Amino acid sequence: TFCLLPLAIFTLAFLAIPLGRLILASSESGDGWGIYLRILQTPRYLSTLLQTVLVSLAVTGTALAISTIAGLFLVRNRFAGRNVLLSILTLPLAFPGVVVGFMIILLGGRQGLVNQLLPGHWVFAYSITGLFLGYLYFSIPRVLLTVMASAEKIDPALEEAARTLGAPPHRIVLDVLLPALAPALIAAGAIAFATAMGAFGTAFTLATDIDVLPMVIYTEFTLSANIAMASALSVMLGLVTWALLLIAR
Amino acid sequence: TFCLLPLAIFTLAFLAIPLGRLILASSESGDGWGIYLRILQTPRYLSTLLQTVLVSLAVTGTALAISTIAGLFLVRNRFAGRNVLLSILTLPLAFPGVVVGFMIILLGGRQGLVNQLLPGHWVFAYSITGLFLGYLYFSIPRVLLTVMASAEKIDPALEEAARTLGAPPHRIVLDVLLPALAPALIAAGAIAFATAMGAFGTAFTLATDIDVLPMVIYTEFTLSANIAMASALSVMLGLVTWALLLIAR
Amino acid sequence: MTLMLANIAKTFPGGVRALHSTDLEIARGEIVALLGPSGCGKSTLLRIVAGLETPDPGARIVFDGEDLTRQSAETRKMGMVFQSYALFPNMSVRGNIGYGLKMQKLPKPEIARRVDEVIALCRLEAYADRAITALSGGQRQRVALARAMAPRPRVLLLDEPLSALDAALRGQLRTELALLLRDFGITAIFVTHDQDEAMAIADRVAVMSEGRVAQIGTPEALYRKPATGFVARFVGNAMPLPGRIEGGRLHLRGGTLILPKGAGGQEVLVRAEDIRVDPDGPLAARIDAVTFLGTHYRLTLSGAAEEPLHALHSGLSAPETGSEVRLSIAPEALLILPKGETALCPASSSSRIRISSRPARWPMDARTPPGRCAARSIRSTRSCRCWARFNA
Amino acid sequence: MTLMLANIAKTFPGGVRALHSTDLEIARGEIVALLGPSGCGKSTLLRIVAGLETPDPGARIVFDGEDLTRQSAETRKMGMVFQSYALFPNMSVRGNIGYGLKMQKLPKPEIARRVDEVIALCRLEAYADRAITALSGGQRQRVALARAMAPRPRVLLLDEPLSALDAALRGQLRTELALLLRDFGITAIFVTHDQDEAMAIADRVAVMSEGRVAQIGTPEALYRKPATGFVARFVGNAMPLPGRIEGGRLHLRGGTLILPKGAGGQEVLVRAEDIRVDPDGPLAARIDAVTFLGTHYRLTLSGAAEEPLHALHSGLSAPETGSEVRLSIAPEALLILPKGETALCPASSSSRIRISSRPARWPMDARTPPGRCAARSIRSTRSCRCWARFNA
Repeated sequence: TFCLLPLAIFTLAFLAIPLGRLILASSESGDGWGIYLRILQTPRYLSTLLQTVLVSLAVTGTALAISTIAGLFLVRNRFAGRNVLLSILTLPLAFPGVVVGFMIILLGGRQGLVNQLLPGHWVFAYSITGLFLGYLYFSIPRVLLTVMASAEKIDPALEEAARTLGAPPHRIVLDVLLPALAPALIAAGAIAFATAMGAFGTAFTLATDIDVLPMVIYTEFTLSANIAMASALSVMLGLVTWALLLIAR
Repeated sequence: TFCLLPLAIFTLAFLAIPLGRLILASSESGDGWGIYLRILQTPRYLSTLLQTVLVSLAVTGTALAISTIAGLFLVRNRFAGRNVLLSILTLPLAFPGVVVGFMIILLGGRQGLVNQLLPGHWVFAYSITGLFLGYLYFSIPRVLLTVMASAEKIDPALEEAARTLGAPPHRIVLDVLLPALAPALIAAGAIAFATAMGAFGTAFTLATDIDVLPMVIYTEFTLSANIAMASALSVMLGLVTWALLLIAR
Repeated sequence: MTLMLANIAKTFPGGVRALHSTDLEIARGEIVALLGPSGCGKSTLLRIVAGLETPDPGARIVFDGEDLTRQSAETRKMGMVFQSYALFPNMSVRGNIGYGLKMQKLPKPEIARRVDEVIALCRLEAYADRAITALSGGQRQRVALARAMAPRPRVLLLDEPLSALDAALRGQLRTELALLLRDFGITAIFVTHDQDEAMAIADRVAVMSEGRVAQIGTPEALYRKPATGFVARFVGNAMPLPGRIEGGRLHLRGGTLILPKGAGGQEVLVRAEDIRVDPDGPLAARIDAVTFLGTHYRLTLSGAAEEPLHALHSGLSAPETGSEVRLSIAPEALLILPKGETALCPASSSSRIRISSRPARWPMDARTPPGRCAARSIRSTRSCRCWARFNA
Repeated sequence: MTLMLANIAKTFPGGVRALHSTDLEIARGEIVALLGPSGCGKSTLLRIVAGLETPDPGARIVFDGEDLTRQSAETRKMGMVFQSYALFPNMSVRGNIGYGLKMQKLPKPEIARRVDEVIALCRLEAYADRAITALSGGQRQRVALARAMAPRPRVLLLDEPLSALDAALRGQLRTELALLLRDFGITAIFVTHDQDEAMAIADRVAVMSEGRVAQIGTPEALYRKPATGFVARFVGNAMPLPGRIEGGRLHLRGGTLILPKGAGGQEVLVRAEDIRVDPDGPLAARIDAVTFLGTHYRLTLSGAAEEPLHALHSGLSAPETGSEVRLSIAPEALLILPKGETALCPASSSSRIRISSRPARWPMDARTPPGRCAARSIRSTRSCRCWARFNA
């Protein structure tokens, strides 16, 4: 209806053409489509892929756990300064990945706060731990806001019903609150996972000895000028993330 | 209640400490807090900030317009393959900024698709146009999904009421659909804007002659080792984004 | 006669027949209720009149000689009040009521004048500049009515206008809506599943079932001379008395009733108000529950028929719960009717076909209501005149 | 006597007094309704009994001699049915019903056996393994009741148990719920704003207004001997007749009525069923609207008093709309009562203080209902025995 159809087609083309070009580009090396087989046979690529997925899963899980606890606390308790606190919590949303990486270095780098306070072996910024903390910092506010929005919609009568039926607090959390939050947790977790899978700025800023997939793609493309391999790895990254997003949905 | 309080405090500390460190770090140059004044007096920083905000606003506006039209079309029309199409639309969500920048180069670079088909002056990947297209590609699926979720919740009776009162289609869009979509558009726009403000991967991949703020921060930090200025610029970027997010809310 | 609907049917994609061919004539100023259970096609019929659904080919919708069948909802000038009210949340009360006038591109002062008139008629003066979200359910209902009335529609269509309200408010607003529609003097069709609402507001009621009009007539005609068992069940809550019919007698579990006439292949029903506790009555029953209703008691009786029966009992005290009583029913109070189509009655499939193939005839009650102004009260006459001026 | 509530009051943070000091005694197996408009404190009282709100200091809640005042909701063993039903959407019907038994850490076979028993009593066999989202409103209501009953609570508390259902279903489920509660033989308190619901289900009704119990008694006692104008208005819809009282006469706009007794400082009310159309009546009125109700007509009358009056008129036809009639009201049908507290009556603030300062006395109807099993029907007796075994 209206004149939406041509515009919709244009939009779809805009989204589809770069994707098609990317997939085609991955076949333009000597290996042809066999390049995907080569990725699966190259331990370096495989271990990078695995490491990226593992860090992303760890970030997602930790962010969900922390945000659920903090979110439930903030929804259930009214106190002075609560609104100010909530506004501050959204601040990390405004910082890009580069700045987050930069913050991690300020905290856990060689001249970082932690290493100054506790001199010794407290340099974690350039390792997988730094990456994990950076991604976590990035994810928590997003997940927290989603959890809070969902927690506010839970019918308080559900919890009261469980109480009159004799349920102790930990059973209320397990039987009432977590199931009610589940859709929000899954949605927020999927977004956190996809963000962690593709986070480049943080990794690049911290990068010394971390191999995550976006970094490898960048290296293949810019330094090795291996366009076909960069394309194939991009398609792999996209497919893995997309599959996990679809499963979550 | 429960034992949420200590965990909530821990979470808040986790979010607050890096931020505090960043703000402190910005004052640790010879200028002290005067560094913020210096940013405002340095034309290069100011024009970069302005350019970042302008590109982000342009991306947000374009993404909202395109997504609203495509979203309304997809909500209002059921056709064969609609669900497949919707799944494909979520694919760009799975690609990180680096890959998106890479796609733009494949399309609009010196050896890109467009320059091959239409040889001549069709190299746009390394300019502000390429950055704009890359950010747009990144934003559209997110905005589209939000718009569609919101459009599906509009009471169809609202539109029918306007029709029985004699409203022609363009008045229905103006008086009924856009006001009903407004909250979703504002929320999605704010997210798109914040993402565009901080997108580093795309800019870094395309980067030849583009100055956007995350790039400048990276340069100051890594190449010039000017930690105070990088911190101050980070705080500026965060504050500008956060202020616009708060206004939208 | 102002609105004539002929051969209106609706088959949805996929072959579901929501509405079988239906004809209906509505006189100027008449208020007609479409009454039926959900899924009976009443809303579909209303939406076809509004132009929001397309009827199957062959339909005709004529208003005062003008064929509206091909006109779109935008140009058809039907006022509609939606079940959810569908008020525009981004406009004030005044903005909502004036929207139809704005679409007619009337000059601003003219819009303001006419909005003020409708606001006064609907007693919304105190809320005129409020946001829609600041209104109660009953106020929203009045705003929805005012919005539909402001552009002076040909016919007012109301889709379950009171069902979004809670029970306490609904009873009160029922009377208010009835008086307001009469004050407007508008021709109106409204859809409801609530017999009390239909009775309280409509001049004529069309009882619908499974996509067909089962009977149309005044509330009195439907109550006193129901055409089918379905109508009797739906209007006045008649209870079926299923039993063996033999030689002018109906054999029930609790005893035998004498029938006033033959009842072969038909069903026998009775209303709660026609069952009496009578020591010499022919039926034995046990009292399961007694509910005090103020002027009388409602008794829930078991043992007389297969299903529990209700009886209304007047007097200052009722028989004890658990006691055994005898009941009588006057033969002329028994309703002997063809088995009507109803989802409640699984055994009626064969009779349903028979009934379905019988051509529907209406109006069974041929009384054409006189012009509203002539027949209504002095108060209505005044309002009606005022409305006539308002329409001039 | 099983449940004794003494000196229950509730002041919310901020100083709003939701409930003034209230006492209530409820006998074993008795069903008591708390009836009142929204905001009258009835839900607060129910939630205090459940342990979900803390009463002001000085309150006592005693069940069979055991003081429950300090016990938490988890240990108080009160069954509660919530207005929204609050069924756990992540569990099946069986999971919901068995939840309370699981919390008591009963062995699995025991839980299964007792869940089956309650499912059978509530006739939920067909839905036992369904998801909650696959149930209709009426089925959810039964599941909520079964879930509350399964752990064999001391008292069953119901918060507006039928208000989430639509009108058609509500009437039907009202009777069903009444029979089910009697079958259970449980002591129950339920909150409602619907007088019909209170009348149909409760043994005794406590009419509440502005945080106080205005009157408590059987439905008949409330209807026939209301203590205040508020009670008369709320139970049986009495209409006030505001006019000048002079020497045993009430002067209204449409004429003068003779009062049966002095009425200084009190208000005079009448019910619709007590107003008769009578050519020799003392009041003149005009008929604004006529609604056919089946056994009688409801007339809306103006001109007799300030506000329109309703009258019930029996007979096969009603006076024409718009005609002038005369009305009579039997002197003994006039209710002469202290002005009750009510939000509808802005002039009552002085009398409100007077009433408020009068100590509430109850039960005004001292009849203690006999044990449920003795008094109920044979059907109930059977179920009651079954329930007794079930409780053993």
